[in-house]
Amino acid sequence: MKKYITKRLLEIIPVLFIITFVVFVLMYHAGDPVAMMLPDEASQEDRENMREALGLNDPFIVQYGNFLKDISTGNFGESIRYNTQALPLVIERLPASFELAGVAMLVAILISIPLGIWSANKRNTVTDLFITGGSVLGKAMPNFWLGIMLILILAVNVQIFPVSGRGTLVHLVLPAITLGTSIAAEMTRLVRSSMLDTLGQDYIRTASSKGVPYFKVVVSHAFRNTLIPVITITTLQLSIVVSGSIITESVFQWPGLGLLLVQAVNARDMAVVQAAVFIIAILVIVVNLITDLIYVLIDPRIKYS
Amino acid sequence: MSEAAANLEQKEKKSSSSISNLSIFVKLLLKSKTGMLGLIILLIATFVAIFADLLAPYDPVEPHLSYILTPPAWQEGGTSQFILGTDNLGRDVLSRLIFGTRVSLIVGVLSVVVAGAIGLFFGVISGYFGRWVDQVMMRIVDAFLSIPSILFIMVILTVFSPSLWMLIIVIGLTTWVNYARIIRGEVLSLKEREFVKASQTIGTSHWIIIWRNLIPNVMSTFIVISTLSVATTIILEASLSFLGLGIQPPDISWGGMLNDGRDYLATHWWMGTFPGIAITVTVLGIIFLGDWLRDVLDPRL
Amino acid sequence: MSKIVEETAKEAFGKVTDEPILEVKNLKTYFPISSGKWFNKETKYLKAVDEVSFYVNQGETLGIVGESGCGKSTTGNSIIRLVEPTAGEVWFKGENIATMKSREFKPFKKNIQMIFQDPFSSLNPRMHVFDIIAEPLRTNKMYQGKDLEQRVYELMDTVGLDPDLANRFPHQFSGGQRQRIGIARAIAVKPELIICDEPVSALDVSIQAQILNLLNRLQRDLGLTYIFIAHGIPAVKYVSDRIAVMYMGEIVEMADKDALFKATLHPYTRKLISAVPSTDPKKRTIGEEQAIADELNQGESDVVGCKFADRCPLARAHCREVRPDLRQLRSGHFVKCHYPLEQEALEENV
Amino acid sequence: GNGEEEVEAESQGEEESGEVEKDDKNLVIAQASDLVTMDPQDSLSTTGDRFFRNLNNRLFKRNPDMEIVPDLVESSENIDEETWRFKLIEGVKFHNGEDLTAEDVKFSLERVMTDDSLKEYPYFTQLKEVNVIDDYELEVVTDGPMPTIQHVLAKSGSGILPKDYVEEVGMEGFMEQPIGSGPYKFVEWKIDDKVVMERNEDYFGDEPTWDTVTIRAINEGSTRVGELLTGGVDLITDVAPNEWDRVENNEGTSLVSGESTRVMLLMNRMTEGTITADPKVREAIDLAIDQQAIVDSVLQGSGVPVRSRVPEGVHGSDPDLYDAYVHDPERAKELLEEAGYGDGFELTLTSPKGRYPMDGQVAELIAVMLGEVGIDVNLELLESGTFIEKYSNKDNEELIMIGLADGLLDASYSLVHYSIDRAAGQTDYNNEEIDQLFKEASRNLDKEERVEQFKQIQQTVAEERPHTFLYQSKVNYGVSDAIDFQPRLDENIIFDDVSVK
Amino acid sequence: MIHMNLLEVKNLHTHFHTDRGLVPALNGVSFSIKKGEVLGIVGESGCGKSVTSLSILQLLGNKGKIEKGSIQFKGQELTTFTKKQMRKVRGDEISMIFQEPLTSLNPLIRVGKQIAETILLHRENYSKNQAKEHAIKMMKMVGIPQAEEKYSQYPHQLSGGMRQRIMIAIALACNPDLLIADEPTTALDVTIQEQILGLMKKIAHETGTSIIFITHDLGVVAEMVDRVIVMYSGQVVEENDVVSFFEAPKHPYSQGLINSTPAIDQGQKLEAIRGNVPAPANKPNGCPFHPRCPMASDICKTTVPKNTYFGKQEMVNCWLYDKEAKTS
Ligand SMILES: Nc1ncnc2c1ncn2[C@@H]1O[C@H](COP(=O)(O)OP(=O)(O)OP(=O)(O)O)[C@@H](O)[C@H]1O
Ligand SMILES: Nc1ncnc2c1ncn2[C@@H]1O[C@H](COP(=O)(O)OP(=O)(O)OP(=O)(O)O)[C@@H](O)[C@H]1O
Ligand SMILES: [Mg+2]
Ligand SMILES: [Mg+2]
Repeated sequence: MKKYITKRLLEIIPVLFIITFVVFVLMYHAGDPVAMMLPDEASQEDRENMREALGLNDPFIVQYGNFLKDISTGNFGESIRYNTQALPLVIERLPASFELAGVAMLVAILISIPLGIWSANKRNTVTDLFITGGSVLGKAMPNFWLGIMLILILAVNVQIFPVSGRGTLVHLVLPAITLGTSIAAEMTRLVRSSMLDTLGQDYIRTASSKGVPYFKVVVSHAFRNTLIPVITITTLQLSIVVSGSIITESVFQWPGLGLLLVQAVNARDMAVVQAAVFIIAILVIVVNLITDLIYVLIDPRIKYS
Repeated sequence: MSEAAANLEQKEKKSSSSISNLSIFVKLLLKSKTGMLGLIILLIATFVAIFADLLAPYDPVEPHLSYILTPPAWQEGGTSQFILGTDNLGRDVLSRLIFGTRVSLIVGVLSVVVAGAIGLFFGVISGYFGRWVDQVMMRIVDAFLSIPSILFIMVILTVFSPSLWMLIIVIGLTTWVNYARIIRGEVLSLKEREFVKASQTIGTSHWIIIWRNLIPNVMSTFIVISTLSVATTIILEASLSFLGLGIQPPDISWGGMLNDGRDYLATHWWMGTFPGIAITVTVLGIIFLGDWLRDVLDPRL
Repeated sequence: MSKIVEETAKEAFGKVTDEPILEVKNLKTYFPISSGKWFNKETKYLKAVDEVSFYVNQGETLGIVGESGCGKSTTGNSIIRLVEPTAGEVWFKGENIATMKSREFKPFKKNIQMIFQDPFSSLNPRMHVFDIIAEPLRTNKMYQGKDLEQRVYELMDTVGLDPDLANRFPHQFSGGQRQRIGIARAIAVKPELIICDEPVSALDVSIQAQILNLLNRLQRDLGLTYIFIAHGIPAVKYVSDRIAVMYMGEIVEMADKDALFKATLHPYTRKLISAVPSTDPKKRTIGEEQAIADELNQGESDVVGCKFADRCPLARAHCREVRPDLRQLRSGHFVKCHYPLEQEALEENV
Repeated sequence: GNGEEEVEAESQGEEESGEVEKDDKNLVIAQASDLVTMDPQDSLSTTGDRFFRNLNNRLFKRNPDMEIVPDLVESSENIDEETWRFKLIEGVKFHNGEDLTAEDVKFSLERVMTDDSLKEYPYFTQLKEVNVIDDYELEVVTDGPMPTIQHVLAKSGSGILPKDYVEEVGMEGFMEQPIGSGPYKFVEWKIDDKVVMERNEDYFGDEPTWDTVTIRAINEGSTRVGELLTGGVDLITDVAPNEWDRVENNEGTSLVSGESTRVMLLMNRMTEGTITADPKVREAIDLAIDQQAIVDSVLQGSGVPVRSRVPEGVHGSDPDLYDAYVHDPERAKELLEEAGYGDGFELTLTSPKGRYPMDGQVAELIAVMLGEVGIDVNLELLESGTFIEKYSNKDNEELIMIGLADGLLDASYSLVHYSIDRAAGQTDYNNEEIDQLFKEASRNLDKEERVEQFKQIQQTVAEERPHTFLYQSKVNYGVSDAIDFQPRLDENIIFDDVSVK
Repeated sequence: MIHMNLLEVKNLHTHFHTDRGLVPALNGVSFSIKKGEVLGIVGESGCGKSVTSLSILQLLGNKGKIEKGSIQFKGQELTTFTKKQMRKVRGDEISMIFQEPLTSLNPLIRVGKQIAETILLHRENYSKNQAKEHAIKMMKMVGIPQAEEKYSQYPHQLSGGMRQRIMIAIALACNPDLLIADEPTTALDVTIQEQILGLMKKIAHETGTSIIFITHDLGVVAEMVDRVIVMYSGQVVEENDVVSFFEAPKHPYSQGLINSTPAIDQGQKLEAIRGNVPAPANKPNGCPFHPRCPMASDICKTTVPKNTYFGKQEMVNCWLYDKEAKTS
């Protein structure tokens, strides 16, 4: 196990390496940072000096090397928008994003698992059609559209929830629903098909042949088996969570990483973009690793060696 | 009988058997109500996209300044001239919706083609050759997987400004990993299958094995993912529009329309609601069709 | 130790073989099970095939039996290099094909063909039957155009398939018919040796007989040589001239089939034979005392002595300490046992 | 029954928002984007100024009518063309209790005069030195006649920083806990969320109105309006035309419209070899565009057609060119014919999308209008960041649409665009006469003559058309009926000018 | 009331309603089993052996349905049982062992628990600990060494033979009256099969449980059962005592089966049955076996033969015997 974790951790290195490379190549082409940094009045000479000072005239490889050296010390450069180090700006936003994504995820899980199981068991009935249809609908609705609609209906017309911002628990409700819907929609479908798969397995028949009541068959025999593929795919759905967050945070002015990123992109604040991409990538990798480890708890067949 | 004639005959035989396959297909399709619905929706959308010029009552970019924000025909203040009303520049919403179908479908389909081609290549090669090839390729996939595609697209589009083709390529370049991962998994199990081993014992070259044994057998999975990806891409384009990075005018996409209309949702609902419905219905149709394909193309067939 | 084995084997083969088409010497195929790349240098191996030596004569059928996981398939796969053998020699018509570069090996490929166990997974579901059978011919550029077509139809006819069905897909056939397609593909390139890896295990009883008879007929008509791998002992007995018994990656006994059944030497062989239920309800062989389980430890363990010692009712201390060699006790009858049965009987009698 | 319930629900909503406002006297403002810095001298944005103007004091300030009036200055004296002497009000205290003295003024002005990394630095290049005479008296020396010195000293860059405090905690420390001498004290800043300020009990001027003021940042227009409608905020900026009805029709909120100095225009590239280098083409473009129609349709009246970059209210504007436009598509076609483009031609119009209200749609409309006279427009709509990159790199092709505001409220700020240096590479407008005239006006202390000079520049520009002017855009605020708010031309919000009704 | 037969199946018709059409899996299956008897059901893949057993336990899933027929168990009509009543029967009075020991056990639940679960379900008075003890006792009974240790292992940690033993332990946990073993040894090696068969013999001997033994291996039949029924294409074509079945099989299909089975002590050439097993969806008219039957006559092609009885326990479904039966 320990060995497995170490192996996985070591595998992260080349992955990160590739990410830095991709990011660097993009930034390398992302226009002239000097243009953004110097005032319009600056002369050509000033620009040249600045370029030289920043090492922008070095060959690609040298620049990439310097870039690697910098980021290995956590130095992603200065935000041109905020004039401060980019990394702390990004890290500062994590709690807000975690809060939103976490709650949305939790709500999505709490909703989608029972729904998925239910609809799988009621396969080809009206209930199933309803749930499946609902989850497809949830997937088919663009995130921002849902968010704006929720604001219009639940915050402006019926003033139950605040329109935007972060603060109390009620502030969390609408953004969490918005983000949670897309996740839940996807997960319901997943749980359903995974459940159907499980229900067709021989050991379910065995359980029934023992006289186990159907409900118990589902809960104690099928459920855990259903979870395994669901977890695999859910971690791959992480990108849904991240992209969902970007949109949702923008709609609700949720001061998280997504919002920062959108604004950084708009302002061409490349240092922040870089840092954010990097942190998100690391988070994704870590979450993947953690879920892999969770497997071990759920599935005794998996032995990492 | 000459060789050509023999070939011809052989081809005929083949096509007759594939026709019988097709008829099974159609039979199964008729049985699945949602699959039918999906197909019908998609056919309509495709039809509309192809014949947009003939179907649209107006030039979609032509403003009718005296008809700005006219509500749909059935609503008070609406006129039968503009059945679904006009937008804030007095452009006919229906015509825009019709032309939007074209761009949305093109973006959806073509970026899936790009992604699919890369992903298929990557997945098959990495799964089949294994060892270090697989190691290297999978690390690249991991790297791409750990940067959510929308993020990637945002970053790329800050470097290259979004045009229709740029968007297609960029979406393709960032979403191929899903294909690669799933197809690799499929290939890993396929290459252990005995028919692949059989080809190997015959001395068939790797490339022919890939071409004749692996690719045809991952096709059904491939088609299913592709179908579903078209749906995701249409939504992705809408989300990018929301961030100002989607299809740019004068090109019309549903996402762009929805985004234009989002500020009018409370006051002039028709601007944003119709493209919203178009997206939802089309995506719904594609998902239904994809789900049906998944059931039908199951290799256990 | 391996040297001794090699010598004894060589010696033995040298005497018996009139004309072996294939000689396998000390074949080893190991699968790494824990690669200790970064931390521990030791890599553990699963010894799927461990010092296996045998030969096959032209035109005969060598049966290989043994329990699941004993390395039968791996042996077959190693010969045609579907898996690369770890060590050892495979002499086919005077050439060592085990150590050739894969380019050199290519021309030999068509001389050795394989028939697989699972008629469902051994045919590409997306290819027409015609193309499946034609594939080896095309690959080896043996026929073209009309000739190719002719040849495929001919082959279908040979294995008892209606050539009109050439444009169907495998899933439109029953298991028995699919196995015939697989056989047609294997004989298409006119191989000399065919390795049949459990060709009838997945088939229905009534169909099994059809296929076994077909294989026999083809051998007679085409002068084929078979290595027939199976765990169904009656079927192996039915088709084989000689039989090799494998246990945990090793051949423990090899003899003419009658000798093997009538004058069994290895305790494992005896156990294997007695475990087969008889088809005569009046002569039931399995008793309630058999119900006791003895666990077979799979594979990787590094037993010093005889691998069967743990399960062997006759094992002595010596068995656990020294690994026996494969030796020839009677003409053409090899056994890997310190205290073979007949001998023991002899000793006891004395 | 139903009606009653509705009333109840509504009054509940009001109670909630009422609680926040009336009892505690808290003001909540939502603007379209957040501040990016706490350094008043490193900010050029209106969004930032709305904070700094209430946190800091400057030597001068603008009253609601945009007249420059003393802020910290008790009296001022023009010693010669280049020397100004100011006497400060005594007893002004920073939020940390320390006195504001001439040393602080010197420190602040010298910082912005010398540190070229600061965004406000370019405005202060004409200041040469600051000499402290005594604790409350000082002298500012300029590098020549500087007619705009008071404008500059009323800018955010002249916000007076506490010298001792800054020296003690450093600029980083200051940014974490900025202090000034203004009516409101800094409490906290949550980036991209809100800035909270509270009343400065020791303010030297009139007693501050509000206990606390929160400036929230809400990028999404509809979300911002939503917050106003539900009483979450009292005042929002930048209400898009499409939201007006919502704000107006809602009980308890109304729309307040104000002028701004921002003029939307098309920059025409006049570089040799460009189609738009031909004056006839430029004239045709201007004639083809119906500015009034744009204002009426897309903007729903939220703008005034202009023919100059200097709108009414900015010092030096020409009333003849305000609320004026030319539109004659027939003549435009003729002109194109004359210019040899009878068969039409293609040109590129670059425009931002989402940077200014309705910008994308305006550009689309212009493209259609130009199309009607035979100009085939290749419309390039860019997301804000990409757009500004293109603009600053001077990569504009034939036409680029942009909105330019006047940070000094003085025509010299706007008209610099027609000087040869400034125009180089962008419009490439090259008129020595205008260049000369502008230089003279910039150093002219005679107010009236200076205005005339400016007018002359504007007249010429309107004819020669390096820019095709569209309209002056208005700024629309959504205001809760519970408060009184008057918009200002500089788009600033002075908290104490906002009052409870 | 005393019933001779523990289970009596009469004219059972079970159909599956699938997406691809109706599959008539069983078309009038009748047989019975006495207390303590071991009944073998043989037949080729797809002939309906498993469906028969699943029909008895009513575990056909939502697509399968018993269309016609009766299943009497201890005098009670199982087809009219409610789900709850059926649950009581399953695992307690009738239990089942499936073919695939790997997939028939839940991979995520410790094997011991899977045994104990049955006990807890049907023995309300058992505490958890008692159930565990009982489970361990069962494990010992089916010959699992170190049962206490193995109790808390997962299925994948056990070998195929061990897993099948666990299945048997589950099936026997509540001391059922009837045990249905659906190809319990097909997936196992001969030596392991030998053990499992020995074990089942021991069980039959010690507990007196009736066993329905489903297999396609005639060797296993000869080894294990008292009476044989032969199924072909959803029907019972022959019912016979095991000895006379092997010595004088009546139905041409039975004869074919025996002749095509290689035996270890047999020298002559195998005689294969020609043709293939028909898919239930496109069954031929008349006797389903006629296309493959060497003795088929015209009537076989058109009319389904009737059952011909020879005494109480011998039956054949073939035109060849129709006349004979009449005359004798
Ligand atoms: N590619 C492989 N990698 C690792 N281990 C393998 C591989 N192929 C086979 N093995 C292992 O080698 C051993 C021998 O396998 P092999 O397939 O040769 O057995 P077999 O006698 O053919 O069994 P069966 O009768 O089940 O087909 C087994 O323990 C198997 O798990
Ligand atoms: N769930 C099902 N849906 C549709 N058809 C089914 C189903 N279960 C069984 N059948 C069909 O019923 C027929 C009888 O199947 P059954 O499983 O009883 O065969 P069997 O005799 O047990 O064969 P085997 O020896 O392969 O286990 C088969 O043709 C099968 O295809
Ligand atoms: Mg094998
Ligand atoms: Mg079965």
